[in-house]
Amino acid sequence: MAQPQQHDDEYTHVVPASLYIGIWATLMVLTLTTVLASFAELGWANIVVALLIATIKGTLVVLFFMHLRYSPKLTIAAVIASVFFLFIMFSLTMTDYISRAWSTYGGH
Amino acid sequence: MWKNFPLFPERASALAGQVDGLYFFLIAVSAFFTVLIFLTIFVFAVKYRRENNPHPTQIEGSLPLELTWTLIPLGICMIFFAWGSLIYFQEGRSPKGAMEVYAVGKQWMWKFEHETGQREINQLHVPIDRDVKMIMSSQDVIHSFFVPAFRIKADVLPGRYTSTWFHPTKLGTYHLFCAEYCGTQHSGMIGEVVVMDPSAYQAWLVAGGSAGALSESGQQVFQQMGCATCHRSDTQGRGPNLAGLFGKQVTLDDGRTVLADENYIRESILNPAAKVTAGFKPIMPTYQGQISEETLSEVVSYIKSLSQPQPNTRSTKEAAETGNRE
Amino acid sequence: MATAVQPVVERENYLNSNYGIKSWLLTTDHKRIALLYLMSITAMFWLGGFFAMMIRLELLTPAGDLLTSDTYNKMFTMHGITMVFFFLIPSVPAVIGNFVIPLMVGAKDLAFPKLNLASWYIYMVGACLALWGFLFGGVDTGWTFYTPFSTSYSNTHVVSVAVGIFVVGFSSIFTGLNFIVTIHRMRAPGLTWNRLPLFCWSNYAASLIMVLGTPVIAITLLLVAFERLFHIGVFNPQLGGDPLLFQHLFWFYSHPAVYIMILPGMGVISEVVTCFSRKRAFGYEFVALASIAIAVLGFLVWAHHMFVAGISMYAALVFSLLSYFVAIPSAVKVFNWTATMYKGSVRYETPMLYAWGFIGLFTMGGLTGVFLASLGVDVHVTDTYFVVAHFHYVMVGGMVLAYMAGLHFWWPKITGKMYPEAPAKLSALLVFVGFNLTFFPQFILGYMGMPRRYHAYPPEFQVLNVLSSAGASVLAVGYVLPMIYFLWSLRYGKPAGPNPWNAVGLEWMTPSPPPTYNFDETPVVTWEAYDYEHQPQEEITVGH
Amino acid sequence: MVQQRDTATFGMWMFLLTEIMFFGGLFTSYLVYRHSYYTAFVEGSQKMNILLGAVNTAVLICSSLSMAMGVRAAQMGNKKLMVILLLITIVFGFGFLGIKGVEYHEHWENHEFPGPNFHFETGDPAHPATDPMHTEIYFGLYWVMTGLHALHMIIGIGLVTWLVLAGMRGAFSPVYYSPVENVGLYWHFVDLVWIYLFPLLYLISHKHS
Repeated sequence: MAQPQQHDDEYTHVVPASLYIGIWATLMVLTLTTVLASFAELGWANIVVALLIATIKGTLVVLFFMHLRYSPKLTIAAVIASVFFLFIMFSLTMTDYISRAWSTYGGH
Repeated sequence: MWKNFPLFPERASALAGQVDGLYFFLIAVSAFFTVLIFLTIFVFAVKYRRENNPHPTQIEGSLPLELTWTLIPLGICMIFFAWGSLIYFQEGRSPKGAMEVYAVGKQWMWKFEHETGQREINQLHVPIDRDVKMIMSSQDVIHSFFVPAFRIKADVLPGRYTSTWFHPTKLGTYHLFCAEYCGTQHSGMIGEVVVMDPSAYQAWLVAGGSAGALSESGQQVFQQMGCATCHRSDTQGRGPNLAGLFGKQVTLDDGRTVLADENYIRESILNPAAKVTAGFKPIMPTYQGQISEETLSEVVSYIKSLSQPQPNTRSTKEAAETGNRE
Repeated sequence: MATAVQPVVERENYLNSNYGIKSWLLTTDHKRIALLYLMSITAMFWLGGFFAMMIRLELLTPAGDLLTSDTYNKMFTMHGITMVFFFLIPSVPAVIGNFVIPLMVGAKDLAFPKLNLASWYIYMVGACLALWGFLFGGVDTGWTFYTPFSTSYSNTHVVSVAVGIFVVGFSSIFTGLNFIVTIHRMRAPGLTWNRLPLFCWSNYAASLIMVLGTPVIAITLLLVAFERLFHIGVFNPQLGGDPLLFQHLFWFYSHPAVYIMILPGMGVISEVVTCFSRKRAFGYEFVALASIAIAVLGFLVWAHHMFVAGISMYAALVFSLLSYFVAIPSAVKVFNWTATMYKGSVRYETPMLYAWGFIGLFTMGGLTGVFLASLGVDVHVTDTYFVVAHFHYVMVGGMVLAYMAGLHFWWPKITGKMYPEAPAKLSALLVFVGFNLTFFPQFILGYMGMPRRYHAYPPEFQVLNVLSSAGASVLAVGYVLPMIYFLWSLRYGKPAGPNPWNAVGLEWMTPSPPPTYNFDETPVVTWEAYDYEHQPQEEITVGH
Repeated sequence: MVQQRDTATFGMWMFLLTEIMFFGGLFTSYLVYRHSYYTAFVEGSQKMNILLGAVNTAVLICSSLSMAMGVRAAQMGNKKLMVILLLITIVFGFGFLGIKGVEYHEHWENHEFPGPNFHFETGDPAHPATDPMHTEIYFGLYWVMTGLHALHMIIGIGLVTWLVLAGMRGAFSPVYYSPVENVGLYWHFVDLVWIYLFPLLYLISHKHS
């Protein structure tokens, strides 16, 4: 094959059960944190905190439960690519919505 | 022969010449590259045909050539981009002091309301050599206001105003098309724009039968619907004083500022809670579904007229008087 | 040719290895699935062609006299939907790519053969749903399904057709997924990325779009269906829903979808031009990377369909700029194909004629795309026949010609038979002439201001419309002809031998038609792509 | 075998990428309307049952743990443990759907389902602060997003059930367990979507306007 660089033993990596339980505990704590944080009145920072916590949780799930940490580089690249295109969809769509107020076609 | 078989649209607005200029430039560049490609293929096909050249010379490629045909097209494209954007910003920004016409698109007709109160369907009369701004909304689906002779087009959306403008430079009658597919009679949603000289236009206004200037009708609606109880012009009411509002920056209760344009006024009538002026409570009820697009235009026109007491009111009154005298 | 002396007894191949309807409907052989696809999309092509004929007939006269407005609207809607979703998108990938890619990479099959078969069944389910909608009343929203017309105003079979497209999207996702994994994981020993045929590169790029873009149209059309069924309000302006959000989501897929359609076609052209010039592709790396660049940049330009739709002018500026960037890699490809012929040894075979047609017409289609990216001009020409002409130059002048080039090029490999040369050349000529006659007048019509999707039109547009309809009839003959001689060749065609074009590439190193598992032994690649230098005029042997 | 497992897993990841973009379209719609109708979204979110939502999040995280442990058991060839853990995962899955069902029922009873019967009361009906129709858009998105998520859960439960049946037949071994691995990936992905849905739909703001 063209890409023999992946080592079998690396890929068949059996993660210790204690790690899974540690991740699970962290996720539970973070869930509680995000609920509590939402009750604090932080204004615009509320959404930032919520998304930050969600992203930490998501990253933990992807890296450990989904074994991305032990996956071939190709898989990692694919995941990064999809996040990139997701970001493109959000940001370029919002380019329109955010700047529409000051510059709609046909305005003054 | 070319009369019955035209190959080019009439050029009847100030911007049409500019659009055509860029168009010709694009054609010239495209023709050059198309001919270049066709010719090269032809020459290579003949010169290097199997019988002539049985043993090909292998060439891997050439970095200088690759760079040439990447950078030169890129450079040309940047010219297109800059030129096209300059025209777009002229097309997209209506000049101050333009005469305003409200348009409502519905399946499948165009309804126009002039500031002076004349209404027409599928026909739009405008004077030559004046800036005309169209303030448009749709009652149902998306339509698009397209006058090829003026080289302008703008989609007409339900739920908000869009606008476009033109400056007719040539007398005549021009096609008005709906360019966004809108259902069964889409191709029947056509009309004409009649460009008249100023005196003929005045005569048309007089004959056109006006129920009073748009802003005056709007003022009546404003009184009937009881808007004036809160939006008082003398003292501070429960709602903001609307005199002089249009065209100003408004500070909202959440600290943002917005420009009080037609869409802002529209939204504040239909969905008052969306953007509440700082210092006021969100107590205004919504008028969504209680007011037609046409009536809405009248109210918007009235609120706008509160900001232009000198020139606009006078001209409106004059025109209205001329209309009433007949 | 050295191996032309074949034994009379036909050796076992994928066509004769077993018989019966079941052996086809339950096959997991990529070659048989490609043929299943070929038959299905050919049927859809003729259906779409029938709708096109009705449109052109109606437009012969300015008045709307042949069809009622409703029927006409359904005709162009169903023409668009059939051609885009059920013909163009699967055409080169699912037929030619499916057949050729495993051969090109030296694999026994695609990575997931069962998924491949599933993708065909999903295609058929989607097609049946759409056809059900067409048959029992049709749909009149335009292939673009713009809201709120499609959600609140049209009384036609929007839901079944939208769900049909939703379903067929998954067939495209599975094909793309299969290609990506196959090209990554199943390449023969020695076949590195810089030795990969350009056809694989461009299909790989198209697959990226299929995988990343298609789900977005799926959810968008699902929202349209939900809106119609449950009135969820997301696209309903009466509730404050923004009709432009639909357009954003729709074009996020549907603009890149244009590249799903054109990229595999570009791959075909790279194969054909190198083979019949007997040269390595000029600027191989640039052509390969241009495919990836098109796929990536193609995701950044969608709102250029919305310059007059009421979007922000600054957003329009950004999208216009990005649209120019995507034009550059396409231009790079055109120049490289042309340069490939330089000092080559050029043969005038039918696939090459189609390839020349492709390069010329795609150039025109691409350059008129630059007109549309230019904001100031776009305001005038968008939603007119100029746009119609532009995308037909790319989709028909480009993609359909590439598909024809590919079919002729690999027909001997697929069937083991040669098509007759003279009628093939004639049809190539007819398609080229008919095509230009049909669509060139539409550029002029568009600039004159004739809006698209018009059932009736002002009389001054008639002459050009008649020209266009006349061209369409020539084009139709150009398409019927290959149908006839391809079928004819199945029985009467000369045996092709493994490598009738004396081409390089693994697919030519196995018999025609190929055996069920493609190669008797796994090939080992020790040469660069398009290595016409080292094996100029003789066969390349398998295995080393 | 390693080669094949690699290939299948990579294929599964590619499929999950399409799933990301699929939900991405919904998240884009959410973003646009939250930007435009923030107060309506706040009011809508205040109708959510945060307790049930949080419990459900915990249930899903627990199901992810049992799934991950199940895959681990499969890796190690512990067939019995794998089946037990997968059964636990199914139980958690049904638990999630049950709780979600209770929430749906509540919203349905309160007419918080978009369409002709939609009804939404804000603080002071005489002077509505937000337009109920914008809250209707919020609920439209809520039902579609959570509904499609629930559909993914149902499919996931079906897949895990299939794994249990195949596992009991002894179909998997430390050499061949890629179906377990891949269904696991799918299950975690569905969990991941919920991790974002929960704060975005339930926890926008608790301030009363």
